[in-house]
Amino acid sequence: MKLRVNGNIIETGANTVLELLEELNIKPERVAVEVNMKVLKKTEYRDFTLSEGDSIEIVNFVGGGYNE
Amino acid sequence: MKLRVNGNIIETGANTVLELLEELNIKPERVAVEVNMKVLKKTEYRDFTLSEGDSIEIVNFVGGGYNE
Amino acid sequence: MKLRVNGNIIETGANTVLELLEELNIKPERVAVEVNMKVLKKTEYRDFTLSEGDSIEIVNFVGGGYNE
Amino acid sequence: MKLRVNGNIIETGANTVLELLEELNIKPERVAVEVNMKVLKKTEYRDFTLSEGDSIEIVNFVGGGYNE
Amino acid sequence: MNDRLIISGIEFNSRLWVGTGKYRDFEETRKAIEASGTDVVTVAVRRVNILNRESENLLDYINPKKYKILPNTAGCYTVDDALRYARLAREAGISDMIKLEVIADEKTLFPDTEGLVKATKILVKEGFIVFPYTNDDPIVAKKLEDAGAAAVMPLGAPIGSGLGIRNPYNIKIILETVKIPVIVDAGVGTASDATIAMELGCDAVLINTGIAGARDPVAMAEAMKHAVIAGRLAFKAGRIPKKLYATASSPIEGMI
Amino acid sequence: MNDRLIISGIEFNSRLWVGTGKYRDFEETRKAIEASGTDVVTVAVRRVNILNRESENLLDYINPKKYKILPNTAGCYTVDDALRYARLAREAGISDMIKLEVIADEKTLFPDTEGLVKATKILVKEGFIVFPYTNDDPIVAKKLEDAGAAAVMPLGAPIGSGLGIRNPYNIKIILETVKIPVIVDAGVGTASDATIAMELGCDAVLINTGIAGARDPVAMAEAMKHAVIAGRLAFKAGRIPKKLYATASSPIEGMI
Amino acid sequence: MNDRLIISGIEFNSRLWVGTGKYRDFEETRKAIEASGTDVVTVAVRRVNILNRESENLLDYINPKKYKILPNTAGCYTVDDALRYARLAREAGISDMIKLEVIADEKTLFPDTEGLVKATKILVKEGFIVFPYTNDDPIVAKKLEDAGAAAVMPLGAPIGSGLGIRNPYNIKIILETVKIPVIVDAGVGTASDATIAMELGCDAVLINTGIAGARDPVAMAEAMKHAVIAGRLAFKAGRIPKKLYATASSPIEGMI
Amino acid sequence: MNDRLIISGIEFNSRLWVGTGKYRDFEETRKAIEASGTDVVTVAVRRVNILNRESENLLDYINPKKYKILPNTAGCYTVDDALRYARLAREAGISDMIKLEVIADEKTLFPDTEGLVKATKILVKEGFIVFPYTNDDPIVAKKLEDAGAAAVMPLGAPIGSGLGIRNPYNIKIILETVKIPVIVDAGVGTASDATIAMELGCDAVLINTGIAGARDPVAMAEAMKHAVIAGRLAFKAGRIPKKLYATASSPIEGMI
Repeated sequence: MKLRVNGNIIETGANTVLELLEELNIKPERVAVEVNMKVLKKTEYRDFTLSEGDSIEIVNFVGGGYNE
Repeated sequence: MKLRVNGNIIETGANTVLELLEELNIKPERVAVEVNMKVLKKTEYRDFTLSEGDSIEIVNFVGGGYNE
Repeated sequence: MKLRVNGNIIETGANTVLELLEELNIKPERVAVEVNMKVLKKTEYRDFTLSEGDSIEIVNFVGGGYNE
Repeated sequence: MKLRVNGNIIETGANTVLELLEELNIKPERVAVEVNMKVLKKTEYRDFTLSEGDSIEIVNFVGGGYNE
Repeated sequence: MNDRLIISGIEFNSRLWVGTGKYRDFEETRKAIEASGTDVVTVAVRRVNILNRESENLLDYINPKKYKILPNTAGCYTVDDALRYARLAREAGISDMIKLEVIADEKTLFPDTEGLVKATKILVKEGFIVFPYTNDDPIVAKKLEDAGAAAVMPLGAPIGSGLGIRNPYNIKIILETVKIPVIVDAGVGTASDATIAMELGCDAVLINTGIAGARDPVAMAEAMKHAVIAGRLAFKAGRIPKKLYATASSPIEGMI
Repeated sequence: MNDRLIISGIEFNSRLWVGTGKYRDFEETRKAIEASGTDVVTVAVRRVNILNRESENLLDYINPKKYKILPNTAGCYTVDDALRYARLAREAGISDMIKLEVIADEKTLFPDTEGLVKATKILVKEGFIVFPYTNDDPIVAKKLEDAGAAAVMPLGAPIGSGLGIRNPYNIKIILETVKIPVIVDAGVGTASDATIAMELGCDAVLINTGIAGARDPVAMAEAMKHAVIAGRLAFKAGRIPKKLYATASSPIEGMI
Repeated sequence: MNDRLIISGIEFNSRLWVGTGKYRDFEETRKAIEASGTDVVTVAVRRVNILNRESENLLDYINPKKYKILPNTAGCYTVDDALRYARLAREAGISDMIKLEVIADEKTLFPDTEGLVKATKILVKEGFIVFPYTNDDPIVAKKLEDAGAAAVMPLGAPIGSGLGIRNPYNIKIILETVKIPVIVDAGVGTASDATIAMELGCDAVLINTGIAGARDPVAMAEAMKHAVIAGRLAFKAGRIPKKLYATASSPIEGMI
Repeated sequence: MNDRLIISGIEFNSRLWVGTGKYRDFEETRKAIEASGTDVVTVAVRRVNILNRESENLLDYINPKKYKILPNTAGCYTVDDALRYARLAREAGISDMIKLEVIADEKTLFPDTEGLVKATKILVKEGFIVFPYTNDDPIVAKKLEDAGAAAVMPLGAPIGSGLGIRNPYNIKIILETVKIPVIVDAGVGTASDATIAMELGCDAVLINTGIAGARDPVAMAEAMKHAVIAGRLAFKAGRIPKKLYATASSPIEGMI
């Protein structure tokens, strides 16, 4: 299935957000996930199923403030 | 006829704004008139007829700015 | 013998500066002594003999700076 | 006769300060003259006779202040 | 050098604009305004006293043929009030110019910039030439320009405070940010404050309390006239750089 | 209001005094001085160029009948040099006035105040009217007054620095301390600096680099003329008190 | 003296808050934060790099158990963007605290105060503890308080400018106007700037560029730690009045 | 970082030096000095009260083994008086250090710099380690260095005025001019003043009234301790340049 993740089109076998994070080797605790502009609660990762063409944003904290 | 002019209830024989101004001995050029919250053009003074209980504001320029 | 000490005329039996300090119950370590406008070294206290009418200043450190 | 004028050695036929100024084409009114470190009054120019080797300074006003 | 100030096609002879509040009487007002050399006078809009018609009127002293009368919406704390007074002012007067004030707080008399932008948009659509009294935030200045304001009138300091230009840096950024004229309004307490405002590059200065509240208002009005001319000339003349001392190789930064 | 400045019986029409250094040419000097409206011009004393007599002279441009010529002892680093130049200046000129400079350091051009007091005493005895260029130390100002100086000329900031009045507090204390006129000399970089000096209560301001070094010296000279008038008028008019905001009950202290 | 800062029931050990931007590397970030003695660290929210998972993460260096992580909405130019980033930040983190930034202009990074108030209202309704980065307008500060902000974070000067508290008067008025804590954000360039902010009575100071951009960020972080403590203690100790000189009878006004 | 201050071979642990005047009592003096973290305490020399020997002595509270006692010649208005008190101080104490004051005027307590240089020369010849209290004139500072002073102690502002560093430019020039340590003496009114003095690059700060006159002297003493550390660290850390805003290409000049 094809997904847009952080602006990149990727091919994945993951069916849920949690599986996607595991496939991408990302620890769920430290990130936030948005699917099609909707921010998910961490508790939703396990059950939230992905569909062909979903647009997903995975963000975390980085050093910075203002516009750097 | 009774009118509210600048917050005062007055008894007047004037039928139009222009007559009212004359009765009050006010030069039309230097004032602005509001009848029931509607600002009149100077050209309307002659024909704008007043009715019992109308609320009229007659203002002019004074020294001042801000809140003095 | 009469001496002027710090502006006061006093009658004393002391013959030397050291005796005077003892008589006045002043610890030599913490003061400086001037006899007739001449500042003495601590080592001179024992042998410096006083004469009738000598003018003596005994000073010590106090809190202060500038003109307080 | 040789004179030092403003740092330059010059050969002159002038016998007095006034003659020197005329020879140098300098208006007396606008300058001050010092001969061997002595400042002259304008009234002295006519009679003050110069001698071989005299050191003379002739100054006037220029634009400036401070050290320019 | 012809250095006239032109705003929305109107030509102004003076870069010093003056208010008419807080004077002892009309005669002092007249003398001070005359001494200031201004041709722009701000006035407030208030009810005619219909009970006592004897009282003289300001315009008996300030000839509208000689001075441009700039009505303000002083004392208006809401957008609606400001709009109402602006419309009345236009009918009472002869021009479309309005000094727009939407006051947020009666203690400091700071503007409500959000309401100010709203009111500006509306009045511009109605054909007014709007001079909004604003804070020194360059972002608000830009919004007012986009809303169609004829000029921006940032405060140098709180009205009547006499603190001068508290934040010249913001005024400088406003001058970089907007293309419309910048007129410092409020805060000028003495002549040098006005000079500094003009040296920053401002187009004009509006002063009321600084003149009317002085011990000798007429003398201070004349002082302000010269102060504004001095600041404008200095701005155009191009000042020498600041150095720690003349022989220092490089200009200094703002050390303190 | 008649507000003439009178020093040692000499009456001055202008409270702005100007220097003649650093101009591009004599013509620019002439124009700037004219634009400044001054009647006091400072000049230096230098050797006549006897090898090339063609060169024009400053006084061909600055008419001594129109301007009071105030010679200075610029470039003198010792008391003896200062005395020598002062005496030459008197013979070259027509008056007993001398702007006395005893420079201590060529980097900052700060005065040697100890030497300055010495030289002042001597020249006063010789009948000079002495205008000493000094630092902003009120104690030195008092010593110069006691030495017989006609006025004191404290620096606002280092010569040519353009930093303005760096320490208005000291200038204020000098004004409290001496009875003779106080003329700020050096440091004025732009019009508002001159206005501030006058608002403090100074009697006059002397400017050279601030005008001559400007991009447009003639325009800056005119700016300075207005700046000094503005400051003087504001000082006499009595400014409004500074407050955090108009309705604040009490004037504020110098918060920052 | 127990002088803890408590906001919305959260207790803070330090009145110095620090940002994490502009450091050379994570190790320098860690050392500087440690030297600052802070317990509040601001962070930005950005996309995970899914192509290269090797890269280390800031939180490997800043232990969330040791420091309160305050996410910001840096780089958001609209209300919607700010809301989106705030919601993501809450899910990525563990707290409801958000440093709200709605930037109006990328040149000056000044806030869009109108959008800021809007976003604050919405986020407060959603249960966020909102720390809005605002200008120094007391009116806006009041609106933010009314909108439910936990504190206001006025700028001392433009972000990264290092100009310090440009307008202490406005900060003082903000302190008079709102009951919620006032935390100066942006503008602090050196230690004395932070001390001055605290002496005014501010509750805390947030610094990023002033530390990260210093030649020696770790030393400057330690300097800021002492500066904030010094300013807070001085504020509570009650300074002596300013006088022209000690024996002057009355305190002076803000002469310049 | 080892950043000890060493003057004439004497090592000082603290860059904050404190006076002992104006405290309510000895106990408050002791507590404040302890809170300040200083190891240098200035004291005056006065007559012993021979009529009432009960009265306690300052040194019962300030242990000379723990603190370096720096006697001053406070209250001396002539060179002779200053020499007399300096010589008495040396005999009363245990060191050759003397804080030399030659006061010119009891209203402002400004120094008589001419007398100060004279007295310094004489005392240096007699083996004293001289710390002269001077004005902020770089020329005088240089003369004191040439006279053999161990350090120079320029005033930031008049004694007890609390005006801070009125002329940081002069202090900066003094730092450029002399090689001996520069210790700001007098004028510090609150913590930020001390921080600014140290940020300029001064080697230490001496404070008396600023601490003793505070509402809570002990808290202010602690504030000053942190303030001096903060300023010193900031000076060594190298602050960011000042810009009108972060993205501005070039640092700004001292705009106002």
